Amino acid sequence: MSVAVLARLQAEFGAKILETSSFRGDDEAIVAPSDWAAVAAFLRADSELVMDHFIDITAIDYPERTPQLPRFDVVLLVRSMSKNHRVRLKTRVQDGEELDTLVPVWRGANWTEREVFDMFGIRFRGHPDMRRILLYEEFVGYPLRKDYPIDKTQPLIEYRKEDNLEKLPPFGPTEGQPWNRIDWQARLEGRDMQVSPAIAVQQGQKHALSESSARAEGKPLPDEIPGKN
Amino acid sequence: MPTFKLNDKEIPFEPGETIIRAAWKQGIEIPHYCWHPGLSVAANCRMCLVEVKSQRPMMLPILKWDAEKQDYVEDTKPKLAPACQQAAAEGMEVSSTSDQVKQAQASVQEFLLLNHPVDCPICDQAGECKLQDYWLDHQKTLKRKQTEPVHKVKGVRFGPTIVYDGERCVMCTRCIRFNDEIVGDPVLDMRERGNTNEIVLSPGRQLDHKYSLMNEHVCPVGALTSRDFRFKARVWFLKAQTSVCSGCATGCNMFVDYDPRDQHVYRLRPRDNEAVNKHWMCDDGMLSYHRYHQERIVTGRVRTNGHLADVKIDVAMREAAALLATVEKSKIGVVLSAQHSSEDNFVLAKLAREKFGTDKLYLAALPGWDGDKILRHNDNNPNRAGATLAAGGPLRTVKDLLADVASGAVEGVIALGWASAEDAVALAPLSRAKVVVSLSSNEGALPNTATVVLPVAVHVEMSGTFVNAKGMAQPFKKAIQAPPGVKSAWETTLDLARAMGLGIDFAKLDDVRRAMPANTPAASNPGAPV
Amino acid sequence: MDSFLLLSTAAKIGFALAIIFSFAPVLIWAERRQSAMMQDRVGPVRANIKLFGINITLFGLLHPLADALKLIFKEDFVPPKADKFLHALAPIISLVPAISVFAVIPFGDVFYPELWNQHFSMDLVGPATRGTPLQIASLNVGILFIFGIAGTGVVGAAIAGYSSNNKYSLLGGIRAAGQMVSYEVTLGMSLVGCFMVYDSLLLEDMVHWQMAHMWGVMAQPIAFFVFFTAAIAETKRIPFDVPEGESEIVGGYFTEYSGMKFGMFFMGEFVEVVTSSAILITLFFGGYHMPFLNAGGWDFSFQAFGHVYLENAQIALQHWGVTLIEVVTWVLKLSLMIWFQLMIRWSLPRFRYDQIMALCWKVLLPLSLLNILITGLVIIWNNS
Amino acid sequence: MERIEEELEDESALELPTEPMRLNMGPSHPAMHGTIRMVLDLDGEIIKDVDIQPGYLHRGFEKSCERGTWAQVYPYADRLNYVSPMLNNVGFSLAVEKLIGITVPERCAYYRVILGELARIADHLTCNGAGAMELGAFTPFLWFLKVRDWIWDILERETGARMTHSFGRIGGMAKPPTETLKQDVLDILPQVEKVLLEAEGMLLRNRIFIDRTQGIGILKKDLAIEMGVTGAMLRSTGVDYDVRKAHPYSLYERFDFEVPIGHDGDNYDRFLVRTEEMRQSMRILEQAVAQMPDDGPINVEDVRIMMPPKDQVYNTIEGTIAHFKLVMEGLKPPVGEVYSYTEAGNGDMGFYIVSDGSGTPYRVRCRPPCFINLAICRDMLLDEMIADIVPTFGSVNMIGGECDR
Amino acid sequence: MGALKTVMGGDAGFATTKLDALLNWARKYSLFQYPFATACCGMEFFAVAGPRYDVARFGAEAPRFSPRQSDVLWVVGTISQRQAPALKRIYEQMSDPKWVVAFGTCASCGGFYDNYTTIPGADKVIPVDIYIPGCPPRPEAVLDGLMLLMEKIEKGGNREAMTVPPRELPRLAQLRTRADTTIVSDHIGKMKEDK
Amino acid sequence: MGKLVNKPKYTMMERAYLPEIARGLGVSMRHFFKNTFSRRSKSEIVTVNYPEEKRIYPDRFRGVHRLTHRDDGSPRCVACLCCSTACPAQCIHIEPAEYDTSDPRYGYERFPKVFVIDELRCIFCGYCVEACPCDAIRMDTGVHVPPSTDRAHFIFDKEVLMSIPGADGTYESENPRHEPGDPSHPGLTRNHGH
Repeated sequence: MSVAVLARLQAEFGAKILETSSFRGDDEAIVAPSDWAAVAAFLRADSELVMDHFIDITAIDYPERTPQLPRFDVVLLVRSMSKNHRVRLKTRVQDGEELDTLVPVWRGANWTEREVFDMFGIRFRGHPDMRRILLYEEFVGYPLRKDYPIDKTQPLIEYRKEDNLEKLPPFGPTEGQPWNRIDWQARLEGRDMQVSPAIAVQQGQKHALSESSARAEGKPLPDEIPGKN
Repeated sequence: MPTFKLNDKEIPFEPGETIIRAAWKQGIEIPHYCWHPGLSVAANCRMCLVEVKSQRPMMLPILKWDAEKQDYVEDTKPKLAPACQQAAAEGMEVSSTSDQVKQAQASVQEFLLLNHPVDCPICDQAGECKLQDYWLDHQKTLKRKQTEPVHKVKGVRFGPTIVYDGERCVMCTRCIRFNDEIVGDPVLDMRERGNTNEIVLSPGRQLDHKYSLMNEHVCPVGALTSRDFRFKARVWFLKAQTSVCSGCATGCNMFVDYDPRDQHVYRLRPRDNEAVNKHWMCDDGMLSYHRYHQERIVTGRVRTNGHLADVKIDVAMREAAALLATVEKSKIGVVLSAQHSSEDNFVLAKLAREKFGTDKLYLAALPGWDGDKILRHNDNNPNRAGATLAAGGPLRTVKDLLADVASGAVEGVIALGWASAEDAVALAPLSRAKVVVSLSSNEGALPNTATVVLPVAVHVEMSGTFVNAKGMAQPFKKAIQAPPGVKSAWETTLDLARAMGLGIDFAKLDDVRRAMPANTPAASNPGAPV
Repeated sequence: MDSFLLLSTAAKIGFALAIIFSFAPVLIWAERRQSAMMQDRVGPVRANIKLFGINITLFGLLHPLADALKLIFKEDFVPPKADKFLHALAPIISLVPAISVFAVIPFGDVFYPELWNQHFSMDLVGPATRGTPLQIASLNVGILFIFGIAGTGVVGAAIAGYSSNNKYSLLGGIRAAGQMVSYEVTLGMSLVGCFMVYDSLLLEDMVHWQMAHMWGVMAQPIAFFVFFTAAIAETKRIPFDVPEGESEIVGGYFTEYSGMKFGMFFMGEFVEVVTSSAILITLFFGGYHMPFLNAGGWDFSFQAFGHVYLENAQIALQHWGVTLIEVVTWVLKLSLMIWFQLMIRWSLPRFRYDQIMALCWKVLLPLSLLNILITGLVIIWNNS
Repeated sequence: MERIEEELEDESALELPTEPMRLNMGPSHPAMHGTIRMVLDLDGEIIKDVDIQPGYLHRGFEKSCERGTWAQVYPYADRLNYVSPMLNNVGFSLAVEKLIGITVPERCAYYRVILGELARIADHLTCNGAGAMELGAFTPFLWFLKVRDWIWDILERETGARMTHSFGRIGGMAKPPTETLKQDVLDILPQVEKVLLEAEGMLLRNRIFIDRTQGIGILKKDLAIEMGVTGAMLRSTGVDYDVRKAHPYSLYERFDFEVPIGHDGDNYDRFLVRTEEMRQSMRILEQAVAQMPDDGPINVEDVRIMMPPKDQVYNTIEGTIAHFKLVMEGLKPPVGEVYSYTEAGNGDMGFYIVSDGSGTPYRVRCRPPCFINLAICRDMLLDEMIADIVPTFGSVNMIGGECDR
Repeated sequence: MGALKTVMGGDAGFATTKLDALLNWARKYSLFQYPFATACCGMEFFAVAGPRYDVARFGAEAPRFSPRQSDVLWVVGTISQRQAPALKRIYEQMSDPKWVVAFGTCASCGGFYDNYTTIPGADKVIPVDIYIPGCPPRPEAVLDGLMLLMEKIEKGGNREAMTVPPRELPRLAQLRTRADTTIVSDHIGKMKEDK
Repeated sequence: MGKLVNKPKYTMMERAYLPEIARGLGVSMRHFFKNTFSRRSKSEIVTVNYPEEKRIYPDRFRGVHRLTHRDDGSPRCVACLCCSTACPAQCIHIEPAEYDTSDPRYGYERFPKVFVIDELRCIFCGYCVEACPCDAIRMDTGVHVPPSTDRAHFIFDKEVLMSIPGADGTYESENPRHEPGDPSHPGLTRNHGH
């Protein structure tokens, strides 16, 4: 804990470190995708940081923040074995944008980057083996994207055709729908609204339905419309 | 515009506005029970107390518990003002989150819950109850009071639609003010004081005017509940969709509350729109959702041997096309509907004019009801204006159609909708036509006289536009799925045209809207965000 | 051929088959129950037949019966691309030799039916007295017959692995062939020392030598260990079960077998345990020999330090009694040996294939050669 | 012991050139735990190349978490590393508590330690036992199962389920400890020790076992660190890293225990490290039982986080409201994201959770230790023999639920 | 069996009936199992095989990892879409007569893994004879399931559904717990003598 | 620094196979003899001869669900749907309904017209019990759900759920509320209409 990781990074890269934060003691730095590999290599190589212990690479999907910000956060977690400190490095990439692979820096990034590709569809430039890892090759789409419906299955083999294999009554085929508290497809189309104001607010529908929304809708039309009664 | 500061945020206001209203306009909610934007100010719940910071605040002497000394010590605190009554002033600094205010909010909330029964499991308000929300936001503690709460009346039937529970009531008097001020029917009042305070009916009266269901919606807690909605669904399961009421030509804005699991609409609620309905709706409008699920036509029907038999939709479609083909195209009369959206009517009218080459267009509409000055329009058809507009010319009545049929000028009829001013007896002459194809969502006189019935979706099952009596085009969105196989009327019309070998190509609703006359308002006014 | 020979041989064959075919299921039961006991559990006990209102479970002995019945009527599946003929042949090849080995194992001394209720002594055996050795066939190549026949068992496994058209089977078959061929050599070499000591290839002579001198395990301890190890390896049981290697290559050479063919492999394995145990006790534990028992009855006198102790402690037994005791002794020894083999099977992890081969060629074979050398030296020493 | 092939090295020129055989192992193969497929390129029995394909148990953990409340993650978390579910429970609890910024009362922390360490013992018992079983030594495995059942009995008495407890709660535990807990734990420890000794007697110095495990599946220290390997696998290479020591959580700094580390990073070391870890867990358990206070609160007393006591729910409106708020909407942590990590059965199990301030998790990423440990398996298997897959793969302790999620 | 039946005198023949009964008895007590263990339930499957519950008592301990030799396919754990072809293949490889037991919630109906990657129940792919509820089921429930399967086998008929009305099941469970059975405590319990 | 594990040196004893094998055999033989020849109480056999022998499930064991009763035998449940909200497996289906107009609870309480649990889908996490504000649903029956041959058998309806007693043999619950005539429930004793 001798070195303040973020300070060291800022000293080295200056403005290339776009943001830093230390929420609940987790040091985090955000860089641009173009600096991603360089900063990562520095983390590993620097004699004060020595982030030699690879922890994880993952991603987060924020479909709603586009186009102000790129859609995905890609997150790298590393740790130093000798110094016993950790850092979280983040970058933001657009859908379809490729990111430099970190496999040359930490070989452990191999599978986790494959998983990010599998789940989010973010490709890594220079990765030795960019295949799906958890899902099968025939799978279309990227399930951890918010707009992939959770229950959309893509069976590899046909199901048997017999009675009583579906959910039995009174459980309908859509059972589980309300528990799917946020219907992301609907939300991205702007139509997922909860009746309960409190729950609406918790789903990010700020004041959408409470009585305090006094937005006028529809406006009187000019009188000269033909055929008007 | 002058501004004041609320929690360090600049809030513009119009002179004379209260703090709470100015904040509300900005989308900032100061906790309140008794204040309602559409009602007068009562300032009796004390939930909206805020601290108005001024140079010389009025300090009130209080006794404060000192934990160290284990005794009460004298102290002072600034006097708080109710935000619902305090007019905003230029440069005023207001805090609704200071310690003093927080304490006040917690205390008020605790007082309001002192005698509240343990009813959440059986209360329909649970999930949208202000007591619950404000408890979480402002009180956050368990009960300190150990004694038995005061008991009051429960489950009192106030009228055909509303039940009152005295124990849950927080005496905000919103309901009293609503009936007084908006409806002008002072049917409710309050009696007694303090613990025994309760809402009562005027002697000899019932809460039976045409806006009684609104009482449920103005009640911030579960004291007034609707008998119609009661015990049917839990609100946290329900999703809402913005829509427009189909009850009358006013076109009240509303929410459709439906359960996505069973695709069932459970209630309709008013949606704020200052230009149309402000915050209100009438009972008939709110209950009109029953029509979405009752007396629905979900199969095709074909008349055989004098009575209508259920068949598959595509069978009925083919039958309709075949029958219509036997009729000379120019002798087909097309009945538009004032109950259906502009898009439905437009596509049908387009079919008639362009493909049949007929101008025999008629309009079926309900005969009207008892309107009033508040919301209810005399015309109980939501889209008479829109249908006329979509037809692109004046429309004749169903009576004219009957005459045309009698004269032989019309041999085939395509009729949209179930609603018509005429009853079954009056429509009987229609059967003289060779073929009557009815596109209808519900049972009614029109489909009953038809040769072929094709089911169509009701308006919450599709997106569309209503044009109200004021000429405002108001779009509404699809809330629930139509029954399997059933499509909206304009899609069904397209299918019918296709079955007859006539092509009208619209792939989606936007195509239809674009094709509608440029001055047809729907296309130019897609629904504003809610 | 005279009827006596026919009759007695038939009886002996019957006995041997009875031993094999009762031992094999019992062995399956024993293995399951014994392993259960080692593992702090109960094991199969619940199969029952209701007879006259009484539930008969026989401590779970009915379970192997159920297994056999079930396997007979289970679908016999032949993989579509398999070599049908070889596929069917393999289980037979692996079961039959294992059984036929039993032909040369003596389970008792010579029995004279005419003298069955007399106190036996050699004097009574006149020229007319017909005796029959309690051994199906007394071949003059004896032990070599065992090697020759038992060796064909390998072919079964190899054929099974080859004909199944399955990579796992193939691996198993190759492993089986390699392992068994290697251990066959060790098996033979380890016994050379025994031949030198026993001075015969006849199994009954070996038993007699042990009766006269001492048990082979004392005369040839190294040979015993090597032979014992090799025998386990021959039966393809843990720690030498790589041809099956359940956790590695699924089922090995019999992966693709089902029904009774699989049952034959299954059975063959247990029969092999019985036969290998029989050979073991014959070679190293005096066969049917019971200490202090001779043809005339019990004789507890023994000689040590030039004195004869317990000179008068003799109990005369009739000929049938002696024979019976011998046969029972043999069966008991057999059971014990099997039990011991099972203990080993449930206590040890398994070798790796190359380790097995290394063990064979680098440890056991040199050891058996060494044994021959030592034995030779000792014999020369004794003779000189 | 060297392999035969090595002796033949000089003569290899004499051999005919052969194509490597391609062999598919799994997903339903006895040694593959049902969920891994290995595509092997074999030269004889030597593995020339191997493609390890996980994903046959991908159950959509992360997606499923995004549709319920925070509390509804627990059943899913249970089924990550299903050999030691309690450790996942604790790990997830700590993550959300870190996000909210609360710490649980001391008694609860001890309770978590006790249940967690019991789960760790059960985990290692299963792993070592299964490893032995796959080598053919069935008996020790069943002894381990016997003891594991007793441990599960304790867990069941405490939590109500044998293995999928769903017992952790954000800000505490679902129920307070039972009265018999301490005695139960003290009773079980000698039994565990006894079985460990017995199994060690059967296996540890047995040459067959040594031959099968020593020098097989060697993992190099530097490579292990670079690959992100954690847990017993990392420690077997001689790296002294245990989250409980390096970043103590949940009062682990109060216990006196040692981190066992291995010599060479082979299968034998991993077996030993796990055995020794069980002993250390027992030490921790003894101390925890001695230190744990007998009364005091278990849960944080914040009704926005923990469900109020049932009598409050039944009898007071405030309790009922709190209850309803938690049921209808769930707990609402502040907006933010944290990474919290604990030492689970297989190593550094981290939960990277993102909250948008609502009652539904925005993203729950589980850093699966054995997924990352498995990635290195290829390096450990190359040039070994088919039979070595079994102990090597067994000692990686791949748990499908956690690896594939 | 068809051929045998004709030989022995038709479906109702005495010999056939007796032979069938005998065969069913044998099959019942000789269930070689193929554990298709994928997930959490596998741990509980171990426990069933373990000393405490010892499925061997029913003669069903022998796990055959070759489907050809097994009689019962235990589907133990979640079946993902990716795994399903393997499951189906294994089922097809098994030789008749064969039975399938769905072990636990996931194998029976998918449970709460109701998402893009799992199959809602093994019976979507292969026919299932016995469903054992529980997540994972207790060993007692598994043994109940095994006994149910044995009962089914004994009654004959490969795929014939047994009709136990659901409302009798809890009663059945009650009886099984409370009537003429001994209540035992485990080893640790014996030492403590508390339960 | 961590504790280096004690890795045995490869000595002659190990090299020779036999001594250590013998030791291993000794351990298993001890088990064998102890279990085979000593009395049941002394042996280490832990097998429970299910179904003839049974273990009592612990108090906290989460078994098959049950619905508790009121004094008059009606379900305690008021169909507030908390349990189905909290259920991660969505295995509870409830259709609330109003009491008959002649019932004293009419207009005040609801009851579950349909209360169905799919026990096959249930994962026995106990969240429904925790979420119940009325102590109406419990899992303290001490019985596991029995297996069956058909998925339809696991659809437990209200009658089935109400027929299962708790482990103590009663149907009661601890919840004091909502009993007509109870002091905390005076609303119904007042003169009122619905």
